[in-house]
Amino acid sequence: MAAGNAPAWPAGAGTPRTVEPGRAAPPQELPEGIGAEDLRALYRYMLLQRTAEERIIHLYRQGAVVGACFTGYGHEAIAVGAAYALGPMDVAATLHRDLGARLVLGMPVRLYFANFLGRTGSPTRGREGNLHIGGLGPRILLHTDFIGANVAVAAGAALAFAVRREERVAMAFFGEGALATGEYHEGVNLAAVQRLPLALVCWNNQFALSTPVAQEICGPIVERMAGYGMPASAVDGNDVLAVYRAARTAVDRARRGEGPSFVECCTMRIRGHSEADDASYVPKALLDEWRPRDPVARFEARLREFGVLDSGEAEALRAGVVAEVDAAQAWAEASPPPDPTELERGVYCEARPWP
Amino acid sequence: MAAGNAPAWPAGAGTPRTVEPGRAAPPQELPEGIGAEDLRALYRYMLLQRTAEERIIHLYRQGAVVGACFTGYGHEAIAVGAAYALGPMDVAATLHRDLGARLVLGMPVRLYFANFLGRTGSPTRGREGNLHIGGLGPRILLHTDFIGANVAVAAGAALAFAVRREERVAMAFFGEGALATGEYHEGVNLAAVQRLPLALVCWNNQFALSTPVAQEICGPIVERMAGYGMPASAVDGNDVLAVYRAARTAVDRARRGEGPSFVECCTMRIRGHSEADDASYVPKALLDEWRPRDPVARFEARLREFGVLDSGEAEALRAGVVAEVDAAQAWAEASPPPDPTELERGVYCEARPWP
Amino acid sequence: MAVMTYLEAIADGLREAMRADPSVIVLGEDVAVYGGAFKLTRGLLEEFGDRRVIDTPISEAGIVGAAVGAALVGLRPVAEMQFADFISNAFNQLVNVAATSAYRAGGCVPLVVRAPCGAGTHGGPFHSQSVEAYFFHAPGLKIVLPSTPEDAKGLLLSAIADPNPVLFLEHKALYRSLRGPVDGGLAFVPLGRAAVRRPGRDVTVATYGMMAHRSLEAAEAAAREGVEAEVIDLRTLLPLDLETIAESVARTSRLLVVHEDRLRGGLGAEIASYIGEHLFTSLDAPVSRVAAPDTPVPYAPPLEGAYLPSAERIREAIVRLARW
Amino acid sequence: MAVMTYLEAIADGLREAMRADPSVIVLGEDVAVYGGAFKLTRGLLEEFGDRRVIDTPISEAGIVGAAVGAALVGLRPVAEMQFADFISNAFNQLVNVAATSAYRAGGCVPLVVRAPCGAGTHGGPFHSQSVEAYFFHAPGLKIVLPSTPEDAKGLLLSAIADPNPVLFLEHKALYRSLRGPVDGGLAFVPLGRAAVRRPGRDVTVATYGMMAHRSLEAAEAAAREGVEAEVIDLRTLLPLDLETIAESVARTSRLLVVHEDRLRGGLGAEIASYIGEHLFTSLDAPVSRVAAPDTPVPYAPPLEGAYLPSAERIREAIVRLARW
Ligand SMILES: Cc1ncc(C[n+]2csc(CCOP(=O)(O)OP(=O)(O)O)c2C)c(N)n1
Ligand SMILES: Cc1ncc(C[n+]2csc(CCOP(=O)(O)OP(=O)(O)O)c2C)c(N)n1
Ligand SMILES: [Mg+2]
Ligand SMILES: [Mg+2]
Repeated sequence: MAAGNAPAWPAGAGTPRTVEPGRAAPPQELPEGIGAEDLRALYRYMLLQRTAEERIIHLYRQGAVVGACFTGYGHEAIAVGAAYALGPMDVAATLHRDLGARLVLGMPVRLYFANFLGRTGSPTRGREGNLHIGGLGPRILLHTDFIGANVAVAAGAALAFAVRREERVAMAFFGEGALATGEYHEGVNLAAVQRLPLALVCWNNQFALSTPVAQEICGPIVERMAGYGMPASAVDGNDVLAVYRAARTAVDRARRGEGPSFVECCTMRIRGHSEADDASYVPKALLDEWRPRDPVARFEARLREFGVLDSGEAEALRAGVVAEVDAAQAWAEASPPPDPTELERGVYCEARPWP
Repeated sequence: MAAGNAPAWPAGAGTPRTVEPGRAAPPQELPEGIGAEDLRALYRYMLLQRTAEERIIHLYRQGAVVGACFTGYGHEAIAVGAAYALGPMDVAATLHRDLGARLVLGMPVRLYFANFLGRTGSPTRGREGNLHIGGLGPRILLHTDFIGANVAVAAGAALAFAVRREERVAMAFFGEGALATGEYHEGVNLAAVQRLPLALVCWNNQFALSTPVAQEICGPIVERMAGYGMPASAVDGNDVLAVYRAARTAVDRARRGEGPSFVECCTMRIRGHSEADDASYVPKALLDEWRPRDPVARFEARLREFGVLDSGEAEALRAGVVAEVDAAQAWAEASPPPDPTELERGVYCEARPWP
Repeated sequence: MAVMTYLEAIADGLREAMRADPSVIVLGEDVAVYGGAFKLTRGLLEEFGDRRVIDTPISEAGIVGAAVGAALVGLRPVAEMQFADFISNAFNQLVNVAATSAYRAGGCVPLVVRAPCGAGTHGGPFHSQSVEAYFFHAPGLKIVLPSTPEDAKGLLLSAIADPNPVLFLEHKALYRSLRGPVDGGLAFVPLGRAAVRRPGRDVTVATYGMMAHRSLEAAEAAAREGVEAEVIDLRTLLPLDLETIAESVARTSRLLVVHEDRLRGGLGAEIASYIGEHLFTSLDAPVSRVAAPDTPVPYAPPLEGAYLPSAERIREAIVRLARW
Repeated sequence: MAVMTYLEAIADGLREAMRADPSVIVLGEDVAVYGGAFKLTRGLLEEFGDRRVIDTPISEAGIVGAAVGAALVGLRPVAEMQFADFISNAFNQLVNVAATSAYRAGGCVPLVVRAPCGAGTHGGPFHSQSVEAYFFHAPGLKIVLPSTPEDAKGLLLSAIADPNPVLFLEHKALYRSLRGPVDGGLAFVPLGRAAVRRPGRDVTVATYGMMAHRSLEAAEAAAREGVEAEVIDLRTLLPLDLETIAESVARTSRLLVVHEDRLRGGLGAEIASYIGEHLFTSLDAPVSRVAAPDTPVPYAPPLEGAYLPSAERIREAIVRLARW
């Protein structure tokens, strides 16, 4: 008796995780179960997020994207690494900097462009913009802009899994700014007392718009979260493998029925809050410190070091990503804008399961 | 340019705190600055709360009090001890089990009866019932029933003191159930990051209605609160001096501009949630454990031990309290019920400070 | 057909839905062990276990938010507010997150928020409110407020089966004071259809909830003066059955809207405007409203009594309209 | 008299109030260092310091709750919501805690919540809402939505000086697009009084906010067809100046209410019902409403454009009423 939220596309991306025969075994330090193919997949998702978002910035500057324009530039390791830790039946509640997570969960990148461009090809059919793509297939929960609200919703999905005794996990993505909100608090507290299978993934990018983290929360985030009675750890949010490892621990724990945990992924917002923000309030020293740690470039360098990506492969992969983005953009641009006659349709759902 | 919230009665009660000459010095273990007169005052407030609330229960059973009936039976040491730590310019945001705090802050007990009985003599003129007495004079902030809401309001009063650089403190009273609420969280977090002069006084009576504390919050409350980046301590909530000492530390700290702190006062709700609740869900062992620790009887015994209250004095004090309650009840009963013509008056405030 | 109180009928509907569909769960403050502040959910924990009947911390936004999440992955949660007043803390989750989901994303959020509303039990400003008007403006939400045990059960079943978020208001003063016949089993009453409780040729009275009873009383009194009022119980407030009202007014040419909720911005305003616009030429008298004054609900009995629209006030308005 | 944008005029009012009264403070997300999401509070931190211009965490309920507490002990806080949409999270503090304080306890809560509202900037469902109807039903609250720079400044001053909680809505699409003359100093414009923007004998148009401009445009177009519409800008939505509307309708015998907010349960319903009841015999045509459809505000320009009532739709309605 499903609620009628049918998958919008076939699931499946991001699932195979075997180590590849015939290649040099990856170094010891790799997370368990992560092989060369995974490493390349992780990298490809990160590069795809980066490339797609750069393209959107371009379209925004051209005036093709109207309204606000948010990206997860510099947050790719968090979005991709954490989502990669999910199993095929798990779900995520996403927000404004985690395109990579949606890609890992199987969202075709063309939907990203269609939504930003307000086209009918988007699952919102132009009713929402930006990355506010709601109800994306069976694995990505309804998006809402209200900071903190999605955590309570994710807790509810986790509750449903517990009710039905399914070994599924819900993951919630959010910035550190969410920790101040009442809805976050109520959702997290409920998950803690009910020991719900919830993995909380926080990107701490040190600012909520212009407000530095010290004015959002007093003291270390992991201590705040430990106060909810759950494991809380902090990792380098620009290191996709570190994020994956911590998220995987949280996901495994949740799946074992041991309740929620929290992963703080430390990073820095390199661009403005939105593309309309020049971020002049950010101390230059902070940017200088973080810019060289770019998660995409860094991971590419590591892959070369590991020997899982040579120049030719990197080139081919990059070309593939650009081609995918080109195609996605073209597809979205070809998708018609919504017709005004659609305006009043679909305010209510129609299906009803019983007699 | 005051907001027009004029004092409803002359302040003053609960202020003199000198040690009395000509009496045996009280034992070493007394909190600093607390002398025999204070000890008797504390006891008297506790006894007054107990006696007034017993009377209200009686009126409720007779049908003279309609609607719901809440008391702070067994919570007297918390209400009185914490409020006694406040200075004459400090304010408190109160809730449903802290009549004693209002008495310490100068509220005449007749208003308590007038409010429960819905009479015009109450500051709410019968618009509110129970202990929902709002805006009681300059030191007791607006009451609201919404659990958690009063903590955000108290944080705002503390903010005002900080803005005006006044050495004043706001104290918020609430049950442990409030800790789960979003409004509590947002208020406390704001106070923490802004280092506001706020003393948080929690009565942990182990249940929120029927819900045991372990289903409200995961893990120790003091750890939860430490996560907000503030000092948090737990004390015996049935020991008025222990409560006073901890609250005093919190108040002094706030007054020094060092920010908020949290005091957990551990107790047990001995009666039902309201007088309509038989509390059959409470394990008998818990009640057996806590009943002998009655804060009023225990403090009376201690005062006798200290030699600050002999049988004759105790008798006289008790008689005085009963006479005060009798008079308060009689006053309230003589106060007319509101006339229906008042119904639509006073929805808006009228005063305006400027040209 | 058994005779039940309004409260028993709602409990019966809840139980039947839970028996019929394992995806129906109940969550809220003190709903499990205690059986709810009004003891409406008593027995559900014993029958359905603690996976399906869940005590939560005091966190209305968390409760409704969790209901949204659970609904998105296939459950049909029924959340309880201890008092309707407290839903103000879940306003965002209900109005913005849940109700707009279908429109924004085609996502169904089949959830019910049950909330005891209404005055008359000396609950004071925060345990007596009528909250329907705050939610009536929200696209994508449904709102129900039954006035009889039969409707209470049948509309709750429909609300639970509905794929949209439904705010199910229960008048707490009817819980134990009203009894009536109730069908067994899955006795659905459809959402969105008003019921004509009393036929009449002279004046149409559109009302709901507790005021359906007062309006019937008033109609009887008016009848003794020779005025026959047709009393329509709206039952579902959103979507609103304006057709049934319009059809009646087309015959009577006179409309009185009666609600317990405050006048300004209440549902009566929408009904009066709609009829005033669409039946302009049929009206023989101004569309009138009887409602509570624009104040909070006061506690003291003399004030609370004056606050609530009385049968006498309604009778007067009916007769005035008829004689206009 | 300087010429200012709507945004500059509001900023000017805020600055004047802060200069006049040290008890006026500003708090909200990113209002200090950043100068507010729309840069409206830019410069206040520099002039008044960080005790009076306060950046808060993301916590709308905490912000409004803190404003209530600060107001209770004598400050006059002006809280900013980054977008009016987010006030849904502070619904309880504003409607229940702040607004009922006078009635419950005789306690004054002089606070202002400023909130940028309205569509037309492609903000999508949660950055475009009109929220006035949700609050219009609340006793004890005042609501303002200015349509000109002069009113924006003067009404803000009055709102800050008012002893009651005031929801001060600012139409974000007017912030930088509209310029007009503004008096210097404490140039109060009184709350609760509507302004007749254009006299006319044939039809009364009651409107506010962005729609005041579209209605004026429509009235000009209608005038070219020989229909003279009187356009009333309500300015203060609560308390509502029904007298000015009634006085006009008594002359024109025809009323059109226009708002950007959704139709169902919008302010138009209250206005139409009131006039329909009290001027029944004066009306020569049904009171009509032009408003947005009962949907969330969609993002894509073709949908958002269709969502917003156009001058053309308003003109049509004016002419239809005049010729009825
Ligand atoms: C409830 C709510 N209040 C305010 C906003 C406006 N807003 C959008 S993003 C943002 C900052 C978020 O900061 P953070 O959570 O740290 O995420 P970041 O943008 O830094 O990635 C704010 C205040 C909102 N979306 N929701
Ligand atoms: C926001 C809100 N939700 C629900 C209630 C109903 N309610 C009143 S008291 C109470 C329990 C409070 O528990 P706690 O804070 O521990 O205080 P206690 O009654 O145990 O002293 C509840 C749920 C309320 N008043 N406010
Ligand atoms: Mg951030
Ligand atoms: Mg408790």
